[in-house]
Amino acid sequence: MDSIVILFISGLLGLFVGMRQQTLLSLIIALGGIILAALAAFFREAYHTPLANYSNYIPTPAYVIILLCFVTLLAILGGYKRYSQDKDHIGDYFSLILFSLCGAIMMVQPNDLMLFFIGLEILSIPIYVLVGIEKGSALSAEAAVKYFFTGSFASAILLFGIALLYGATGSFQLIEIQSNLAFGIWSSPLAIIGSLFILAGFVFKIGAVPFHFWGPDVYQGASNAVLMYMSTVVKIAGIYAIVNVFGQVFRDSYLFWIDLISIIIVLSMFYGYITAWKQNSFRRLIAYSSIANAGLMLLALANTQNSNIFLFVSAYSFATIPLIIINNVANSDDDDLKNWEGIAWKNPLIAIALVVALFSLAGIPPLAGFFGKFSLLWSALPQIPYTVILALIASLIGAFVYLKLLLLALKKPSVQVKQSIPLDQIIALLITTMASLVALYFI
Amino acid sequence: MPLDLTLIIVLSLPLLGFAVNGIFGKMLSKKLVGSIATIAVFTSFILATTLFVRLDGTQIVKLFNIVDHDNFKINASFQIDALSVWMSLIITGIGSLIHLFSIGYMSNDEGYYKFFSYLNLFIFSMLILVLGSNYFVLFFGWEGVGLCSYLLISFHYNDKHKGVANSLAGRKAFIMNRIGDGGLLLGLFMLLGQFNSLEYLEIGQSLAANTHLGSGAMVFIALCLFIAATGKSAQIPLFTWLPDAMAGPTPVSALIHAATMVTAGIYLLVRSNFLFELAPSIKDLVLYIGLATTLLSAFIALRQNDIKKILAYSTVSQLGLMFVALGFGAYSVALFHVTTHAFFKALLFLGSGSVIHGMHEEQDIRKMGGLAKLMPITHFTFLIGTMAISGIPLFSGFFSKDEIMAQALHHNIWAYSILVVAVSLTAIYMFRLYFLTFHGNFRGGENLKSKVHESGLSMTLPLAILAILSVFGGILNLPGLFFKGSAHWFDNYLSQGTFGLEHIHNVHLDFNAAIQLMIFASTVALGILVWAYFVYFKKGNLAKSDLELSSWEKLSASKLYFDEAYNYLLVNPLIKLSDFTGKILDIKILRNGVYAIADGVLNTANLSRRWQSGFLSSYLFWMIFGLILFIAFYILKISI
Amino acid sequence: MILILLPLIFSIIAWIAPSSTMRLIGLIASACSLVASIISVSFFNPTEHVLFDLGVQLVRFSMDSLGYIMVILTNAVFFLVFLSNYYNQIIGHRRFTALAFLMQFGLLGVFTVNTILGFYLFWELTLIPIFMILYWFGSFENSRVLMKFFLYTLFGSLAMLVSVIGLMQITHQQTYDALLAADLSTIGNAGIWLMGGFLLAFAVKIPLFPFHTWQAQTYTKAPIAGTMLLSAIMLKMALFGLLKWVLPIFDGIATDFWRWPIITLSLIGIIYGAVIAIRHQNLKTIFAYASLSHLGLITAGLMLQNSQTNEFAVVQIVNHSIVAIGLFMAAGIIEQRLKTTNINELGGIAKVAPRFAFWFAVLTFISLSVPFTSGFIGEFFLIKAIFDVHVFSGILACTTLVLGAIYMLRAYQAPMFGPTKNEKFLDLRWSEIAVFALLSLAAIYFGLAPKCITDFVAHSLIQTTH
Amino acid sequence: MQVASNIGSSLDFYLFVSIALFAIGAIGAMTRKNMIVLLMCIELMLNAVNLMLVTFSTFYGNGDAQIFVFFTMVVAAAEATVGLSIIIMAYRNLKSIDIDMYNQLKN
Repeated sequence: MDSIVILFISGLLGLFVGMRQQTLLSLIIALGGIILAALAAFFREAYHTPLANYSNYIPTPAYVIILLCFVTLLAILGGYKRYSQDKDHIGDYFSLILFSLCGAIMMVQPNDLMLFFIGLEILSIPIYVLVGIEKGSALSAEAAVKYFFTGSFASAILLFGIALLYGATGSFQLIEIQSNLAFGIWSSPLAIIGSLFILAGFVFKIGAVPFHFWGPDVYQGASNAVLMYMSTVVKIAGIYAIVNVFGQVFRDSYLFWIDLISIIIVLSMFYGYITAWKQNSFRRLIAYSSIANAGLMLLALANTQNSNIFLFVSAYSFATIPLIIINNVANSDDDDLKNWEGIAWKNPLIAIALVVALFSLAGIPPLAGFFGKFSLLWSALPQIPYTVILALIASLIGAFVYLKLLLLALKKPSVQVKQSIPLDQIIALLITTMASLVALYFI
Repeated sequence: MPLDLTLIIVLSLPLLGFAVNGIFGKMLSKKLVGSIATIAVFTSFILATTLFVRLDGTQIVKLFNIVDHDNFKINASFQIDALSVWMSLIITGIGSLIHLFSIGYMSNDEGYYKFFSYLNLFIFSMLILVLGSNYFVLFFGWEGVGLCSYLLISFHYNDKHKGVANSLAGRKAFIMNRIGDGGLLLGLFMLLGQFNSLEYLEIGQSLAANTHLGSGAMVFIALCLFIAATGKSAQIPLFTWLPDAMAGPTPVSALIHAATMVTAGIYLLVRSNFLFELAPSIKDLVLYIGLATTLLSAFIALRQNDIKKILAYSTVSQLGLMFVALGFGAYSVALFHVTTHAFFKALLFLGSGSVIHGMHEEQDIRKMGGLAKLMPITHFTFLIGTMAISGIPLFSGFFSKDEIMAQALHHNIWAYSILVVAVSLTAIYMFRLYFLTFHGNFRGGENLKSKVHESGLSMTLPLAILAILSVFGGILNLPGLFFKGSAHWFDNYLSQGTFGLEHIHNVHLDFNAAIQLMIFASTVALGILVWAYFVYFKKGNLAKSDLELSSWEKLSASKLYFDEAYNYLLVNPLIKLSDFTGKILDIKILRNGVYAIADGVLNTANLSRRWQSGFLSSYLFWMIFGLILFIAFYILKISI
Repeated sequence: MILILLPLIFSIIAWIAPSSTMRLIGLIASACSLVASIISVSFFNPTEHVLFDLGVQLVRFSMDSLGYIMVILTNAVFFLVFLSNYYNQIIGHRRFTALAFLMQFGLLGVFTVNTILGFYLFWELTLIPIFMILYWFGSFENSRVLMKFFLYTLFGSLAMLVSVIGLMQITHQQTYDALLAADLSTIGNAGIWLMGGFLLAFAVKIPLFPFHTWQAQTYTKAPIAGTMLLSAIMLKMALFGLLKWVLPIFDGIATDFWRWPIITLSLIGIIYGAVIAIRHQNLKTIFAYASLSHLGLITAGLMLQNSQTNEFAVVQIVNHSIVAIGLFMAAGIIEQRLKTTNINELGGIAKVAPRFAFWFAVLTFISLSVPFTSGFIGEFFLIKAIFDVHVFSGILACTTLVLGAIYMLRAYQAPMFGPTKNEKFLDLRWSEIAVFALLSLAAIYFGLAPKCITDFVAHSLIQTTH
Repeated sequence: MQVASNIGSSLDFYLFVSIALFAIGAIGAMTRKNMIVLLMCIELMLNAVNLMLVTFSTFYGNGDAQIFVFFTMVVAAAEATVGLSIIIMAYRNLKSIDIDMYNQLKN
């Protein structure tokens, strides 16, 4: 709880400081707030979800919160250059991000469907605004519109599912729902359809097929800075919500929905990776790859006793953020893969970060991405072997995509122009690269 | 000096010569290089003679262990017995003579030191071949000599005109030998499987212990060994490399392709006589192959015009003769002919070498003639060689051939008649060669005639020695009807000292038969001599140009179209196969197949991106659609 | 232990050191690790095997005699690669040196790791550096070939990954010895599938017949150093995995199921590679197909699972590394001097560069596995082993003698002999002569005294064949 | 109150109404092109859910669903404000609130 409070307060502070157009100060406030929140989460065992004792492997939300804070911190660092450009709204950026982080934190420590829903909204609504914050650009506006309508549509669906579930079990408390379902009413149409609607809502949040449509458009429309935040934190929050609700509350109906999940996994991975192949906008490419990764994340549901998603989401975030930062270096204004040609030669740090990030996404050991994937496959293989094998084939196609990007970036340009990176981005790149490299020691 | 040490020195001297000449040869003067090589070989010849003198029974000298397998051990060990010592005498003796000859012959060649180091290497591996006490060591020498022969045949690889041809000839020789080697390998595998050993003695003894050992396996082994022999000793079907091998320098032809290497096949068969005794069917095969080879190659030799090619085909024919003897199980006889053949064929080749040297690299006998006056010593020695090979009485060749004829007459009259034909053909083409080369008038043009000269001492001395040898070589194995006491000395020597041969007793014809046989043979030979004298000398009948050849002459001149047949049957199909696999199967099917799959998968992207239409309403529609799918899935699930 | 970390340290050094000193660093560092490994092996008693780890649970190491052979081979290969390319551009680049050492680290890991997952990790770890080297220094006009190489390999590795996970979950073991002890006979056909996963990865890497299409193109386009690394040591990972891990662990139903399919593929590969090499125009491609042919023989021999045969397979592995380095180095010398390896455009080099001609000839005959060279011993006993179990296959394998002679002599004579087409051809430098001489000495030594390998590895091979 | 007494009998009726409302809202969201109308449709869906929640809460006779309803209203209000502001901004850019005008981003 108190990390939420800390974030909220620092957000408000940020707003006031932002009015004075003090960019650095508001940055410091935001970072300080996040760090404090993380520390609070670390030192207070209060964040102990009642569901945790059902499974031995969900890291207690404290770790997830710390991860969320850490990722947000990186995102802010990476985006600071862009934010500091319009001094008028510097405060708004940070406070919006912090507020939505509050929502994310509410989502990952599920207790009550009501809080769940509210957390979801608190997470989403600021992002609607952030996406549309580029006042001048039509694309940003369009992205905002699409995101807003699809998002509120999805939350309506989720809400409907919650209502049905309430109708079936007569409670919003997850534990009660779980115990009621355990009595066998899990097979009642209300419960099932309710769970399916809830699933739909969450699948929308992580953007897997068939609720992925907002992804590419919104990613492309949003600015790099915002993308860094929304492509990581939203996914983490969403997947944790799914793992908690489905892995725990609905685990009695596992045999029922696992087939559906497998279908979603296979569809999203193949669709995402194959479609990513023919993109010429980097942010769209990242969007499609994130669709595929959403599919991978869903593998965590395969084994309700041992769903270790933590490694994967962190690896995914630590690989995605540097890519977007590099994109920020490559295209200051527009967003085109052509500008990626030979980007690696502009700066050694970029080269290293790029190679590490892409191979990590492709899941090549000994990088973090591999271990994330490995832990997922490890738990999923005995349960749904065929899905896993299909997923591996799809990830081979994914390797195609990332390799294409890598070769594009490594192509030796005719004229080498050195390009310097601002300090904040350097820090972010270094941290993420290190994180991807030393993952070996955290398993 | 202890026996094994002697042996080691015998072996290591040529190797040493090879090393010295190979490394420092560039800096040393030509004379020095040549003498180093020659002395090395000659010394080992001396030591070999000491071995020969002190020879008693069979002795094994084990150097070190190569492979220590569960079932068997393979040692680098050597065997000193009558056979191996005799062979090493031939090799080192003839070898040193030819080295001496080469000093003069190669005197104006820039690859001088290379040549001599190769020669020494050859001597070394040949000694390994004959002295080894098991098939493994034999195989080392076997491939070693093949390697050296490749190096020496393609020695003039960067010759202006014939460079490519020379290297191709070398390649052909190596590949054809490789086919034989493959056979030998298979035989070795089968031997190992059967006996868990490759030692001659062990195999022989275990065979002697129980003769009922799987005869099928014996047949297989014998067949494989025989294939190897055909490869090395240029028998049908693997003989076409030997005529091409004449691309090498003439001393090489004399040493490798007449005296020593090509007889390795005969050595192998003699060495593994106990195996062939158990596989009579293969012995018959040997006989037939030998007959066919000796007849056909003699026929081909009739109308060749390259002095060395004629000698090459005669070598093939003589080797066929030896295989006939082997086919009759007359091993010592075959080896006797190996010996005499080594004498006179080396003589002939060196003679031709001296001719070519004098003629400034001219090899076509149609351009020669009347050389008798220009190079008398060469002429005289060459005449002796010719007489020896064509079996003029009391020359060495007479006796050795006569032995084989005797075997044939005793076993199989048809074989005998074929041999008669072959032998007379031999006489014919040899005398044709002799007369066309040395008599009549010079046909090479005046300016060449002025340059023709007799060769130096270093070349004529070996000729003289070899001439003496090929005159008196017959003494080694006189037939019974002359001096009773020392008769069949070589037979006894060999069959006492060589494992397996003591059981095999060569038939010796009774007095009358032998007399008739000899008289018949000598009349034939002399008759041909007279005939040839009239045809080629008196009438001055010249070799026609290729155009006005009659049909059988064409057949002979074009080598019975063996090369063409091989190209048509083996080479072209292989090339076609290679092109097919390389261009069609590998690239078109396998490689592009992979590409096609990848493209097929990735190009669906064009389809899948259309789904993202950009219209919000369609997105909402698809979301609802997804929901409906979920519910449909549920209904499906409960309905099942 | 320190032996394995050395290359990693060197790699880091190479990243920070000034690029003017790169050549020396590469040479000296690789020499260091070679010397270190030789010293440590002299203190090593082949019967024992040493365990140690780097603090990571999933990755523990162990040194047995087989591992030692491969480690020394690896270090020797890297030293020779650095030595042979000493005068080439590529060595001057910091990127190459650093990546090469990284790859060496990965290889050493593969050969010494004691946990199945660790095996997979290092296996993949080698992929990134070689990929980078090929991309940066190769002449890949279109990146397609390169991507094919990468994805082919990745395809195999993913299959292996599934098998690794499956294996670990079925046996609940991960260390080598535990896996050996584990009894897989109970799981029946699952074992066949698991082994299939491994075999797929190996078949791509070795490569076996239908999976070889990445090889020729990659070798032809790659920088010569990269080709050396690929063919001299990287393919050996697969053979090593087959010999050390897969065959012993899956001994039983699975191996019986896969033995003849794999042997058949290998035999096809032997003939197929040789037949293609007979007519191909490009020197490097010919050698690529030649190594396809050679490795087929080793694979077939390994699949027989006979401890004696395995010893000679190890001899042959060493020999193939020697041959691969030598031949590709020769091809590289020609390419670097004349900018082409198409044998139609070459000719008469022997006249202008006699030293090169001599050493190239020596290497050619070594690769023809004439007696007195290690190749002969290896081939002799491998073919014999095949012959013993199946006569016809043995005869088929024997055909390589002839076919090999045909294409190798062609590949040697076409550029070397005949009319001289390229007048100016710089003869060998000291470093190149040194490499050739070392290779030839090694080949002849192992050809006369193969015991020093076979007896050494025997101890660790005994436990691999029950 | 009397309603509560006989509500259980006609639970299905209320459910049907709310589901119908939800469906109408969804279909409207799919078909209509005007953003404002879209917004209203989504509000309609939310209200449908509210109705259902209230129904169930009376059915179960416990109040927390009705608390939830209030939260939902708040959220709906928040969404409405954000949505309207987004629509305004979009209108500034394209001078249109026809949803089909907004398809620059596709494929």
